[in-house]
Amino acid sequence: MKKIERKDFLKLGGGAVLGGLSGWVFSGAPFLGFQWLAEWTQDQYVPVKGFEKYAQAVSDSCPAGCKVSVRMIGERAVKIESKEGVCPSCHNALQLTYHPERISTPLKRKGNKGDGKFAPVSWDEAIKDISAKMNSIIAEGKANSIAAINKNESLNGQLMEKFIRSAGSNNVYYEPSLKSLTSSALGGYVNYDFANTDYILSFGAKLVEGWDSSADMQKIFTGWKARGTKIVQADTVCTMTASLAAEWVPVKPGTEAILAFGIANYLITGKRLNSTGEEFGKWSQLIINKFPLAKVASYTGVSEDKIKKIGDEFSKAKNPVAVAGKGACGVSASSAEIIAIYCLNTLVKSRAATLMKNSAVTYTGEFAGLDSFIKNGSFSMLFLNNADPVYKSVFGEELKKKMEKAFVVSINPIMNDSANYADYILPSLSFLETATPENQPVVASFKESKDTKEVIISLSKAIEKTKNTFAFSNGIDSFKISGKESASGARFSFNVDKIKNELDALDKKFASNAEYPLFMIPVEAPLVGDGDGLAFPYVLKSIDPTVFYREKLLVQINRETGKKYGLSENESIVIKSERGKLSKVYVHLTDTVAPDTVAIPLGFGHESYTVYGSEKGVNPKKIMAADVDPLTGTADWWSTRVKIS
Amino acid sequence: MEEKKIEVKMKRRWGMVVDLDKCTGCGKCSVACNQENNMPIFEDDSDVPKRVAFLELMKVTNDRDAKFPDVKTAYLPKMCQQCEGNNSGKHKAEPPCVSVCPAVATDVGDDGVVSQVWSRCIGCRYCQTACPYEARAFNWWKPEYDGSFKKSLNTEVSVASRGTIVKCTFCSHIWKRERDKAVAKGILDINDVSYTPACVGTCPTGAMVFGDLNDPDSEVSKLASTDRAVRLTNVIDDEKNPEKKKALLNKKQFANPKVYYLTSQSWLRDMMRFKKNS
Amino acid sequence: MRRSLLLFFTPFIIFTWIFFGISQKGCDSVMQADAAKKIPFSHKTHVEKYGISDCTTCHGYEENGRFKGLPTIAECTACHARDGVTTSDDHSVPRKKTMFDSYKDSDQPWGSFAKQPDLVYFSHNVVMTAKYEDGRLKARCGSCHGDKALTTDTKMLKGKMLMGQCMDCHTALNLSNKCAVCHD
Amino acid sequence: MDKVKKFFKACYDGIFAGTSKNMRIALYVLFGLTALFLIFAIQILFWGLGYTDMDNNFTWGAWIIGDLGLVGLGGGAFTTGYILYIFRVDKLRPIINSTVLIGFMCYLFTFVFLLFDLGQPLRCWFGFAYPNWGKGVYPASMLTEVFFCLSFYFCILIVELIPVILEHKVLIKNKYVAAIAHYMHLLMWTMAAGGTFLSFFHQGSLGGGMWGALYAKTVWYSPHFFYMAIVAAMAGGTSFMTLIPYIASKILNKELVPMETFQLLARISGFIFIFYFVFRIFDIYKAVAVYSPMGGRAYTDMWGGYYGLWMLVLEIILFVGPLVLLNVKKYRDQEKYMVTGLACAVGAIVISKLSVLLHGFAAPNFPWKGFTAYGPTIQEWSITLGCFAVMILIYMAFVKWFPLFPHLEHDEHEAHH
Repeated sequence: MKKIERKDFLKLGGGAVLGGLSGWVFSGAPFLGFQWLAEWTQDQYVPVKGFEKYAQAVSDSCPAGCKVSVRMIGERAVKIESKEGVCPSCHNALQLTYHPERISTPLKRKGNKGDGKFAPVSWDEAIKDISAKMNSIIAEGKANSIAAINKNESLNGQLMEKFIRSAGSNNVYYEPSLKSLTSSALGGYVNYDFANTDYILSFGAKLVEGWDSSADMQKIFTGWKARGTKIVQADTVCTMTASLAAEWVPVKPGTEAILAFGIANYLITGKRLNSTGEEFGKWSQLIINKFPLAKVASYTGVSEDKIKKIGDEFSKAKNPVAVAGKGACGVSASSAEIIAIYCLNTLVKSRAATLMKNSAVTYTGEFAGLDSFIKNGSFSMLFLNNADPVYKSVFGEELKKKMEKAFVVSINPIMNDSANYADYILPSLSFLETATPENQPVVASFKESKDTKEVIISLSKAIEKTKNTFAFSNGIDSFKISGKESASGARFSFNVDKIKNELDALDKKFASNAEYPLFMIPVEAPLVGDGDGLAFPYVLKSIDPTVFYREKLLVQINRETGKKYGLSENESIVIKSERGKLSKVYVHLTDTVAPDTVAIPLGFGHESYTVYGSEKGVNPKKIMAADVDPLTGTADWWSTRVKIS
Repeated sequence: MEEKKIEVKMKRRWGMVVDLDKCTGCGKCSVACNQENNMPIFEDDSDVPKRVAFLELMKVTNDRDAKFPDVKTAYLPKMCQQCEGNNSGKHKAEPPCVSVCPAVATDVGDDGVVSQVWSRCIGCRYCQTACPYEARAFNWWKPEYDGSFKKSLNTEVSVASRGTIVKCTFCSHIWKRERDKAVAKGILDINDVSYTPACVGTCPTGAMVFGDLNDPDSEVSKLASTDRAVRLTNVIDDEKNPEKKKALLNKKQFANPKVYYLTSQSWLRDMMRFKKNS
Repeated sequence: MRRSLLLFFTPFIIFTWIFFGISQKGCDSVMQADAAKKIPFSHKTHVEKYGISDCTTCHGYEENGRFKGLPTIAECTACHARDGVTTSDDHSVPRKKTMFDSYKDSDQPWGSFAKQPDLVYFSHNVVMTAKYEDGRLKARCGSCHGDKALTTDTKMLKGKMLMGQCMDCHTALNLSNKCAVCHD
Repeated sequence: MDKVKKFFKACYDGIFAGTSKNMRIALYVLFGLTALFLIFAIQILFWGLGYTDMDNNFTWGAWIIGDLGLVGLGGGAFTTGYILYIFRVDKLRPIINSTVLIGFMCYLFTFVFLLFDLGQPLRCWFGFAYPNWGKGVYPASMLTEVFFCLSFYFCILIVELIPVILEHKVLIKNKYVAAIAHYMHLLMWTMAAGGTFLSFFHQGSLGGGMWGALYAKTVWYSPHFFYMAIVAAMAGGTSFMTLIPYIASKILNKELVPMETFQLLARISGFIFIFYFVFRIFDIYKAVAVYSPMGGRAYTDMWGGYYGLWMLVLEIILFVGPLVLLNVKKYRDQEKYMVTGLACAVGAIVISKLSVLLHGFAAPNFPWKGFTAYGPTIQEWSITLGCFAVMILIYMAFVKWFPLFPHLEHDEHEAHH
């Protein structure tokens, strides 16, 4: 046996180290370790598993009442599927239901209005406080100073209307929509029989981009494609509807009404057609004198021959219809325009347009519409039923000031610009959480939030005067009193005396103006609409880079115009109108927009519409024209004279 | 005992047709895709080039070629075009992205769908470089789902980790789901299973059609062989002379996607090529 | 020279073996090859003594074809009724087990071996119904899970479920080995 | 504590003692960049690539440009080694150590850049574990080839570098070390041969094949790109290998390498540049006349945008340097012309790599989209420049402490006698 030397220890140690290393390597541990490290450093979320089932739901918060099938994994809803077609807000219902910023309990204002500071309170306390305030107002005999603003004419809105009216107030308003505007202007909203028309003359109505009931319109559009219905679209921007239409009549910004005057003019003088509407004689006189074809051609940029050609085609078609209400989700409120276009239908005796009414919905209150109420009305108490007039009305700033002095209750599932000025915020549900006569709720109600219907009913029960308004205490039973649609029966009137000034104003508006040489008109991005979609991240994911890119809101300007003003792509500009200025908007030069037009996307620039919707872009409503239309009671903000710098 | 032979070899070749004449650009396909495939949710997704989304709703206008008012607009839903390439001389048919992957994280399924396995992906982005349709998305940031948004996640699509590539797979997990259902019903033939991807299932105008391109009677094959069909930037389709076409295909691979766009509008056909034709 | 080799290789082999073992153990725990069992359950007695030879009795399928995996207490108490007899001479009568009392019906007090990662879509249904042309099944439960019927403990018999294992079978059975067959 | 202080003091003195003011400033800047590199490296590795300006369209940026440049220019190592060891051009012996060191660093930092470019650096070994082999021995993915050839060649460079370290005046006193160094020197030709063999593949694949193989991207597609990149590496690399020691000798104000060695390598570079130029012209012709029309695009269309055609023009102008100044003996013999020629040669290669990348990514993939631009963020700049700073520091350290220039040692040796 040799003595063990230092060298031998080295050998032993070397063997041990190398052996350990090779054992470690061959066990696969280092590779697994890397894998594990890769996974551990990522800390990935694994969705909770569960068994799959499908549940059915019917929307009670949109006027169309969308029917959807919901794919469930355990108790979680993971996908909204529908063969029927759904409206964008129902399609986003999952993102609303699981929105991380859902309001979980009733909230009471803590700081000043607009600070966004709220403290959670119990339902009992909230209802007690609100009803005490309302009772005292009614007791003082000021019931009419209680007002309500509804988002739409869904069942929730109808219940609110019934509640407020029975409290003795006449001040119930709806956010302006195609139905409310046409209803105020014509005496009933128009029901278009699109399935049987062969010629559609649309005055800027973005028929396939969210106009009216978007889910239905998509279906109707496929029908048109199949039948070869001719669509003629008068529009300023090359929108999808204009592009899909058989013919696009490019008009100068905001002059769709003028074009309708011109066509009416031609039909009356050239074709000897008559309308049955009241005051037709007076109206036709006015139109013929004020808007001769040559003037119409110069205002609209459509040649006289073209106007005549459209008039000929329109009157010769088997079942033509003229469609008013330019815009998609946000609709132009000019009653002169709505009347002029409806006039065309009456001139050719169109069978495809009938006036309708809803038995449970009255669109006019003490004032003709929401904007005139905000501008001229006063209120000591205001209910907001999922509505966001601070954001959507051009009088948002004025409304804020009035809300600061009044007691405001807002019922909505997530925060919005208006709720930020409320004294109480009552959390409501998404339609997946509410029960309907046909279906159980798909998912359980979020924390303490409650169905709007039940909130309104329990409020009404707490108030002396309205104790007996509703004979039931359950949300489901309220479906019984849901309004029915029927022909309005009202005789169509031109209301010439009321809109005479508007006609003059139109005349003036499109005459050249050196100070504000450009027109600003709105465009709407898919899914964003006029702003409701922006709180939902998957909507943000779908926005085209030519609309909103790297936190910049882009306005579309014609290349020629851009050259004239020396603008380059992505350049920052300031848009000024008589009402104010918008900065932080950027230029996108494209030929899809008429010259001398600034096409600005609607729906951006919320102040407090969750982290996803807030502080993105600017809200053009702030500087848009604010001349309130006498019939619709809504500001005609569609086209605004602006200048850029 | 004679038992019916059960087919286990996939005979399908999934393809899609998007009728742009019918597409109104409503964006439902995009939302449905995002929801189905657990797309990450960020506070601000307006940094479009870094956005992780499988389906991009692209706004196409012809103001490259035309002036107002001769312009047109269309929305073009662009997902992975599931290219198949072509046998060109010595090269076997392969999509541009598959052969370049250094870690075999992506391959072409038997049904022709290009898959992507994020757990194998090392994040080198070579496939993104190779893709002519910008169809692959890289998780530049860690995918996040704020708070209760986690509750709306689909269990069938795993949440990828940061620094990996993800892509549209024609919702092939739905095929697996449908296969499960079919097997539970006793239908064992793999070729009896058909499915609808999320985007197609939600299209309200029926502009998107999905089906088997190998089956000459399917709606997709019929639509894809009409004159209206055009494939995005795939120039080989423009070569009408069969001799020349064959020679070209022998010389070089072309992407040859399995997504066809239908349009009767010549401007849109023009805009799908880099050179103005007319 | 021989001495040198001996000096080097003895520790080399020993340490290779030790480290291989330790690392392997570590890998197993990382891959969750062990699973804790809160309720004792013997596959052996259930299968041999009581003749429950159909695995799907407890490990069944959903309507849509998804595998249920581990049974819930509800499935145990379906036989071992909560209000049943505690003792009986008749072997065919399942007795009441007091250990179920502290559990709800929806509990699953067993950990799962061989849990597939999130990005694997594994369908038991498809694999278990695959047949050869002569009608024999291509796979049985034991093909992957080992012969569970004879085990009483929590140990896995066939080791970890690595992707290679799946791929080997697919290759042997001439099935497709494309990524998207299992991954999404 | 005191010991730590002392250690740092010793380090500081070891580095800064006896340096001029300019050198000290330069060192401060280099160390500063290194520190920035470390800081931002942590950010990128821990929180991901979101902090870069790369995106789904501009998938690669500064680092891959660094990669291409480094590998292309580092290609001078195998060329020089091959000429020295296989052709036995012994005049190149004085420069070979420096060449090997530069090659080694170029490849080392190529790996560093590649690692940063990976979204999942912890999975970098997947490239070896799950390689994408096609039929036979030829890999389907150019990146697989890059992974393997690059790492094998890197090993060869390490072997080639070992003698330089072993010949350190302290180490070489050990007889075993001396013997190893000696025999390694004798066998170095095998390494040179193997290195050249491997270099052909990865130079071709990383520098050109990776881009040329992308058949759906008309901007890049050209099957011969692979071969052109090899010629480019040989042409530009030799110039780079000449330029660096030249600059070092100017800074140190010593003749590190005899002038005739410089001139010889410059001549080689100029000679290869003729081939490269012809190849490049052929490449442009093919792109304009064949590949662009095949992909349905016009070559001139693809060269618009923010980077423009001027890059191509600049490259052609830079070509004049090596073609004229390095090939005509009259100019080559004058130091200033030779250096200008070398700089132009390096510039031409760098610009060609830049234009390949910036253009390829900037060109729109859809006809309705415009060109995109890329502006590296602070993180990208820091890591890129930091790597270059570390390279310079390593080179300086070798110049100072190791026998990088045997010629110099020889001279000093003689001077002692």
